[in-house]
Amino acid sequence: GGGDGGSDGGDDGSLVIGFAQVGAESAWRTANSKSIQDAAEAAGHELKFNDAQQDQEKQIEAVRGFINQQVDVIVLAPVVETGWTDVLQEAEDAGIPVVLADRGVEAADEDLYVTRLGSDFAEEGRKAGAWAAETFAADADGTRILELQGTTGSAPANDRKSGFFEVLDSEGLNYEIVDSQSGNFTAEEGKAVMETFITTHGLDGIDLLYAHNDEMGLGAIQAIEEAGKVPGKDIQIIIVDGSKAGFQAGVDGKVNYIVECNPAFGPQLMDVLESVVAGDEVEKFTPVEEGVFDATQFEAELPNRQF
Amino acid sequence: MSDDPIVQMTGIRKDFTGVRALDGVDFTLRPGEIHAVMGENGAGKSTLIKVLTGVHTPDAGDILLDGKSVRFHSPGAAQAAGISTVYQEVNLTDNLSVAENLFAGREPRLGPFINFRAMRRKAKALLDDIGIDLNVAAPLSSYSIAMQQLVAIARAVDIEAKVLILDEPTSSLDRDEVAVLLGVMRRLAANGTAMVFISHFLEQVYEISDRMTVLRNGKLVGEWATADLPENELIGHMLGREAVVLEQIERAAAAHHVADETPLVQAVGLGRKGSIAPYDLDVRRGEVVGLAGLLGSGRTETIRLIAGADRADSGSLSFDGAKVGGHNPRTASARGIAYCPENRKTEGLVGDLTVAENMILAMQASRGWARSIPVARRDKLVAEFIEKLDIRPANPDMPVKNLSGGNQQKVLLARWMLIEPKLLILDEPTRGIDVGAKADIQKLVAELSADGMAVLFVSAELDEVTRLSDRIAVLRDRDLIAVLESEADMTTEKIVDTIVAKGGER
Amino acid sequence: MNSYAKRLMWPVLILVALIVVNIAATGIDFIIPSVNDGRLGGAFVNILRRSAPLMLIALGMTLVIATKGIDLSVGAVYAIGAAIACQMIIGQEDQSAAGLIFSAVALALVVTAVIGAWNGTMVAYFGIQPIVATLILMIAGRGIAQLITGGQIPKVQDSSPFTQLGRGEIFTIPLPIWIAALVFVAIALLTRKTALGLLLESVGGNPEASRLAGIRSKGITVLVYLVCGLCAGLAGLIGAANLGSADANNGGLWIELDAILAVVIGGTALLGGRFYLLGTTIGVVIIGTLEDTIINVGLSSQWQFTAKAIVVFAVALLQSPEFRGWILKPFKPKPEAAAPAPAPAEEVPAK
Amino acid sequence: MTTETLTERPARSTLFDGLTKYIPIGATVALLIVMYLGGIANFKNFDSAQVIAGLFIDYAPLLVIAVGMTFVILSGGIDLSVGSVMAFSTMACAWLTVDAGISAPLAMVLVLAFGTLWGLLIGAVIHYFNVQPFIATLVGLFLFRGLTLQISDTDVSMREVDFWQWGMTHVEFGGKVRDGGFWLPYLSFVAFAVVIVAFVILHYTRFGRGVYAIGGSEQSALLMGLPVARTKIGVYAVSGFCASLAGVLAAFATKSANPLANVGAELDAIAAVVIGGTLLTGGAGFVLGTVAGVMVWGLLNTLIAFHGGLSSWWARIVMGVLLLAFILLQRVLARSGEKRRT
Ligand SMILES: Nc1ncnc2c1ncn2[C@@H]1O[C@H](COP(=O)(O)OP(=O)(O)OP(=O)(O)O)[C@@H](O)[C@H]1O
Ligand SMILES: Nc1ncnc2c1ncn2[C@@H]1O[C@H](COP(=O)(O)OP(=O)(O)OP(=O)(O)O)[C@@H](O)[C@H]1O
Ligand SMILES: [Mg+2]
Ligand SMILES: [Mg+2]
Repeated sequence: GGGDGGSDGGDDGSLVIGFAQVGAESAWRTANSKSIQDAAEAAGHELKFNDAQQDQEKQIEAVRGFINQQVDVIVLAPVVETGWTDVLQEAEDAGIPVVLADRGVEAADEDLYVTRLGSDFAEEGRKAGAWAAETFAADADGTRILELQGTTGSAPANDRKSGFFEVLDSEGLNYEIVDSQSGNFTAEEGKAVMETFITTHGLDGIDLLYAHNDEMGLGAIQAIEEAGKVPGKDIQIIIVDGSKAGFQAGVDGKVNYIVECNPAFGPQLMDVLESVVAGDEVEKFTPVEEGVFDATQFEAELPNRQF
Repeated sequence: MSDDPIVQMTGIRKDFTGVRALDGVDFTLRPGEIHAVMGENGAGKSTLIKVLTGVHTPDAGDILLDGKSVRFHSPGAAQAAGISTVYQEVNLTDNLSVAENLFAGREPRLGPFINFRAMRRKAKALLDDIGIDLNVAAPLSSYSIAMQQLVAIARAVDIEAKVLILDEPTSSLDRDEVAVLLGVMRRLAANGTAMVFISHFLEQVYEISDRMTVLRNGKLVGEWATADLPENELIGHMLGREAVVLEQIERAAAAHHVADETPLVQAVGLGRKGSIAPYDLDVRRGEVVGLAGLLGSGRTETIRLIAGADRADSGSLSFDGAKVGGHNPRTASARGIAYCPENRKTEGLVGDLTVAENMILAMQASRGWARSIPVARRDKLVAEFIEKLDIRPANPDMPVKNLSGGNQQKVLLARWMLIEPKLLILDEPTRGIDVGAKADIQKLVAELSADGMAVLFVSAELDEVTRLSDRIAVLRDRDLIAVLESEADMTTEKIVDTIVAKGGER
Repeated sequence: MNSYAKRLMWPVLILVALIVVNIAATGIDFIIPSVNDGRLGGAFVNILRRSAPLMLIALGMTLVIATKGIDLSVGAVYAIGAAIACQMIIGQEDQSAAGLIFSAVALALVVTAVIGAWNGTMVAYFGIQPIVATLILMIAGRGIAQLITGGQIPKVQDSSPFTQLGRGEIFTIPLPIWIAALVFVAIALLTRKTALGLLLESVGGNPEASRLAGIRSKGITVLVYLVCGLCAGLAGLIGAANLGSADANNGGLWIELDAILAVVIGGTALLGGRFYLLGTTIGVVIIGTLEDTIINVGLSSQWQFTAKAIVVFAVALLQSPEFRGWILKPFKPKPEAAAPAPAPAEEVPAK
Repeated sequence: MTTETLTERPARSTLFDGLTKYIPIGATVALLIVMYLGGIANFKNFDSAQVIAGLFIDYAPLLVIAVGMTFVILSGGIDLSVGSVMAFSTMACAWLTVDAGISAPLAMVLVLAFGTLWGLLIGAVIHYFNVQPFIATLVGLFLFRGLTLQISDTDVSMREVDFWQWGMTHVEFGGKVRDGGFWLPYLSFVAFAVVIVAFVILHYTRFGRGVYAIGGSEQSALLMGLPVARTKIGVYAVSGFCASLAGVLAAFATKSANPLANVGAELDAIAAVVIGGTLLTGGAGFVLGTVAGVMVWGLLNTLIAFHGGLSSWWARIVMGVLLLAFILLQRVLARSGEKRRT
C-alpha cells in the first residue's frame, strides 16, 4: 500500500474516506460508527459510510464501490477474517490505501493493508480468563462455569471463547463447563438461554457465568434475579464490552468483572488515516486502548462511558 | 364393426371420502364406435373416465386395453398408450399460447429445441382443418371459454389416438361449433377411432352415437344400441323414474306487468370500452329477458355491467327507480341484484368451503361480518335449499369442489336465491347440467319470475332462451343489435336471422 | 370437527414426543409447574411464557395466511413496537407514571396497527404481491426502529411497571401467558363467533368469487394485516417489557419464519382458505419446546438449526397423507396383488 | 363439413396485442435506466463503466440463485433453502479441498452434484408427499445452516488451493478503468452462461415449457399428459444446482468460506425475481426479467453506497422507500398497459 493515491483530497488536506462498517448489530457497533463519523466531521474529512448488515458480500461490494468512487482512503471493519485478498488487491492496484478497523484479516493478506487499529478479541478472552483463574484459584471442588457465547461462528465469539479457556488451561484451573450455548449477542436470547440453564442445571454450585457481551449478560442477570438468586453473589459474572448499562449493573453489584472493548476510537483512527495518506510510516497494528475493571473501579469509571 | 373390444372395464369401484362414486361398473368400447355414457349429474361419468385414464386409481376392478390388463398411473401414461381425452372442465393452461397448448408435451423439435415456427404452422393447419381461425401465438386466456374448449378438442383429436374421450365437449359451444365437432367425430369414426362421448344434450347424443351406457348413482344401469333406446326410455333409465315432461314450461307470460310501470332495470347508453358497445336495456319486474348471440358476442360483458362486476365507462343505470352510482358487486347485492357468473369454478364457488358455507356466502356478505347467521337458522335454510334444488349428495358439510358440476351450479343458484333478490342474473346456468336438473332450473326461473322477480338470462342454447324469455336481446360483435319483443319473434330462426341480417348490413 | 381433530393429531403427537424426550433428559420436573415467590415457574411454564410473543405473531400470521397472504414484516414491526414504547418511557423522569406507560403502550399499538393497515392497503388496493409488499417494511422497518432509538438500546428502569407486561403475573400465572391466551380467545371469538372467519376463508379460497358474492374483500384484507401488525406490536411490547429494553436490530429477528412455520405446522395451508388457530398454538409450543430440548439433551448450539430442520421435516411428512400411505404400505393388507406406485397428487383437485 | 370458419379476435387492446406479458419487464428495464441516469446526474464517477460491471461481479452469485429461483417460482413453487445451500456449498468446497485434501475440480463437481441431488430429493418430497414447498424448503434452510456450522464454526481460507484463483482471474475491456474501460472476472461469465442456458431451457425446450404449464395450472398440466412429476422435481433440482453453483462462485470470489454467509439470500433472490416481473403464483415471467431484477437490487445498493452519507438506519429506510417507489411505478406502468377487467 502507499499514500500515493487519492487525487481528490482537497487542497486543505481534507480527505474522502470510504468506511465499510460491519453493520449496526449492537450498541457497541453503533457507538463505534458514531465515534468514527463524528471524528471525521470534526477533522473536516468527508466520510462515505456503508453498513453491510453483517454480510461479507455486501462489504466487498462496498469496497469495490469505494474504489469506483476513487476515495482517498478506505477503512474496512471486516466481518470475517478470510476472503479479502482480491478486493484488497484491487484497492492496491487502484492506488487506494486500506486501513483495517476493529477486526483483522488473515495473516497472509498482511501486505495488502497499511495498518490495523482495533481490539484483540482473543486478548479480551484472555483477560477474562486471567481474572477467573485468579479468583477461583482457591476453589477446591472445581469451578463450574456457564458460558453465553456470541453468534455461533462469529469472530468475537470464537476468539473470546478460545482466549478465555486458553488461559484457564494454561493456569491449570480445575474447572468444568457445565453448559455453553449461543445467545446471539442479544439480551433476548441471553435471557432465554439463561432461564433454560437454570431450569436444567439449577444455580446451586454454579460459580461463574462468562458472557461474551453486555447484552447477553444483562439478559442473563434478569433471568437469575427472576429465579430468586442474587447475580454477582450467588454466581459470579464476567461480561465483555463495558457499556453504560453494563457498568451500571456493575455498580449495582450484579457484575463482578468487565473486560472493556472500546468502540470510541474515531479520533485515534483519524490520526492514523492522516499519516497514512501523508505517506508516513505507521505500525502494522495499533491497539485501541482498552482496560479491565473489577468491582472497585466500576463507580469511578461509569461517568466516562460513552455508550 | 364390433370385433374385439378395444377397452374393457369390469367391476370398477371407486370410493371418495364419504361417497362411492362408482360401484361395480362395466364398460366396453369397440373399435370405430361412438359410445355415449349417459347419466344424471353426479352419476359417475367423469369418474369413470378418470379411472380409465389414470387420474384416479380404482379401488377394485379390471381394465383391459386391446385385451391386455393395464393400470395407468398418470394421464400422460394413458395418452402414451393411445387414449386421448378432453376432460370436463377445460383443462388447458391459459398462460401459454394457443399453439403451445395444442402441442404441449409433443412440440415439434429441432434437435433438443422446440421449433416454434413449425409449431405455429402446424397449429394453424390443425385449426384450419377443423374450421377455426385464431391467432395461434396469442395466449389462450385471450379467448373465450368456448374457443378454449375447441382448442382442447383440437388437441385431443390431433393426438391421433386409438381411443378419443370427450367429456362434455359441447357444453359451451353453440350450433355451428357443435356441427363442426360432430363432423370431425364422424370423420374419425370412419378412420376406426373409438370414441367415448358424454353430453347432456340428448339430440347430439342421438345424432352421433352408436351405443349408450347408462349410469345411475355410480351403478351400471345397462348398455344399449342407440337405435334401440327411445329418448323417453333413456331418460327413465337415467333418472330412475318415469320420464318427465320437459317441453312445456308454463310461462305465466308477462301478463302482469303494466306497460307504464317504471322498469326495474333501466340501462341507458351503458357501455365499456373494449368489451361492450353502449346499449339500452330495460327489465321489468316479473319478466325474463334472454340474451342471445354467438359466443364472444358480448353477452357476459353486457350483464356484468348491470351486475356491477365490471365498471361501466359510459351511460347510466337505474335500478328500482333510483339512479345507481358507485356500482360494485356488494352494493349490487344490497340493492337486490344477484349474479351467477358463467365460470362457476373460478368466479362462482369457493372450492374449499363446504356446500353450506358457499350457500350462505352472499347472505352473510350482505349482513356484514359482525352479524353472523345463527347456526340453527343457517342449517334450516341450507337444508331447505338442498331439498328444493335436489342437491346430491345432500351433505351440507361436503367441500363444494367434490360435487359434480351440475350440483355445483345448484349450490350457486341457492346462494343467490337465499337473499331473495329483485333481479336475478344468470349466465349460462344450465351449462353441463343433466336433463332433469335443467328442467328443474328452468322451472325455477319460470316460478321466480311468476313471483315477481326479474330475470336476465344468458344461454348458448337458443331453444332454452326462446322457451323461457319474455323478451330477447340479440347481440353481435359486442353490440346489442336488437330486442325482440313480440310473441311471433320468439323463435330460434328469427334470432339467427337477426344476427345474420345485421352482419350483412355492414 | 372430526377432521379438525385429525389435522391436529400429528402436531400434538410431535409435541408429546418432544416433551417425553425432555422428561427423559431432565426428569419429570420439566412438565410440572412449580410456584416460587407467588409465581408459576418450571421449565414448561417458562417455555409457554417465552413463546407468548411468537404466539401473538403466529396468530396474526394465521389470519393473513388464510387470505392467501404472508407478512414478512412482523419481525420489524415487533422491533418498532418495542422501540416506541421504550424510547418514550426513558424520555421521562418518572418512569413509573401510569399515564406515561399507558400512553407509551397505546402509541406503540396505534403505530403498529397503522403499519399493518399500510401493508394491507398495498396488498388489497395496489394489488402488490403480499411477499413483496411486506418485504418493503421488512427492510425499512428495522431502520425505522433504529431511527426511533437512535441506534441505542433504550433501557427502562427495572422498577417501571412497564416491565410487568413481560415479567409480572396475575394469580401466579405470568402476564405474557395471560395476554397470549386473551388474544387467542379474542381472535377465536372474532373469527368463529362472527362471520369474519368464514369471509376470510372465502377471500383466501377464491378472491374473485368472493368479490362477486358481495364480500368486502379489500376491507377484510386490510383488517387482517392490521390485526397482524397489532399482534406483532403487542409481541414487541411483551418482549421489550421482559428485557426492559428494546433492541431495534435484533429484537424479533427472523421471528417471521418461526411464525410462518408455526402456522403451517398447525395445519393451515399457505395457499389460503381454511385456518386453524388451535393448530397454530400447538405449532408455537413445538417450536418453543424444541429450543429447550436442544439444551436439555446436551447438544451444542451448532445443533440448533439441524434439530429444528429434523423436527419440522418430521411434522411435514407426518401430516402428508401420501407419506403415511407410502410408509404404511408394507403393513396394510392390500386387496390387489399389483400395488401401484404412489400416484402423486392424483386425487387432489386443482389449487 | 362446415362452410363457415369460426373466427375470434383476442379481446385485448390491439396496440398491446401479444405484448401484455412484456409490460412488467419493460417497466422494470425503463425504471432501471431512469435509476442509472439519476445516479450519473448526482454522483461523481457513477458513469464509470466499472459501476455496471461491478454489479455483475458482486451480484454474480445472487444472479445464479435468482435464475434457479425463477424456475421454481415459474412452476408455482418457492425455494427458501438456496441461501443455506449456497453457504453450505462454499463451506463444503473449503472442507473438501483444505481439510480432506481432495482435488479442487473434483470437490467442485461433488458439491454441484450434491446440490442437485438435494434439489431432486426435496422436489420428490414436495411432489410425491404433497408437502408445501415453503415448508419443505424451509427445512433445507435450517438443515444446511446447521450442517455448515457443524463443518466449521469459523471462517476457513482456501487461498492455498490454486484452483480457486481461477474465478477472479479477469478480462479487461476497453483498457484500464481509469481510461474508461472495465474488467470482468471469469466468474461473471459463468453467471452469464447460466442466464443464457436458463433462457434457452425455459423458452426452447419441452422441460421449460412444461415449467410454465405447471405454473399456469398443475392440474391441467397433469390432465394434458405432461410429465408433471419429472418437471416439478426438475425445477428444484435446477434450483439446487444453481444454489450450489452460486456457492462455488462465492468460493472463487473470496477463496474463503464463512458459516454465516448468505443469511437471507433467499429473500434477496425472491425479491429480484419478483421485481423482474415474475408472478409468485407461477406461470408468468422471464429469466431476463430476473437479470433486470438483480440489477435493480444491485443498483439500489450502489446508489446508497455512492451517497455514503446515510447512517445504518437511514440506509435501510431509503432502500425500502426506493423499493416501494419502484414497485408502485412498475404497478402503475403495468396497469395502464393492461386492459383488464376491474
Ligand atoms: N375428488 C373427489 N372427491 C370426492 N368426491 C368426488 C370427487 N370427484 C367426484 N366426486 C363425487 O363422485 C360422484 C360422481 O361425480 P362425477 O364427476 O363422476 O359425476 P358426473 O357423472 O360426471 O356428473 P356431471 O354430469 O355433473 O359432470 C359425485 O357424487 C361427486 O360428488
Ligand atoms: N377476462 C377477460 N379478459 C379479456 N377478454 C375477455 C375476458 N373474458 C372474455 N373476454 C373476451 O370478451 C369477448 C366476449 O366474451 P363473452 O364471454 O362476453 O361472450 P359471450 O357472448 O358471453 O359468449 P360465451 O358464450 O362464451 O359466454 C370474447 O371475445 C372474449 O375473448
Ligand atoms: Mg362429469
Ligand atoms: Mg359468456
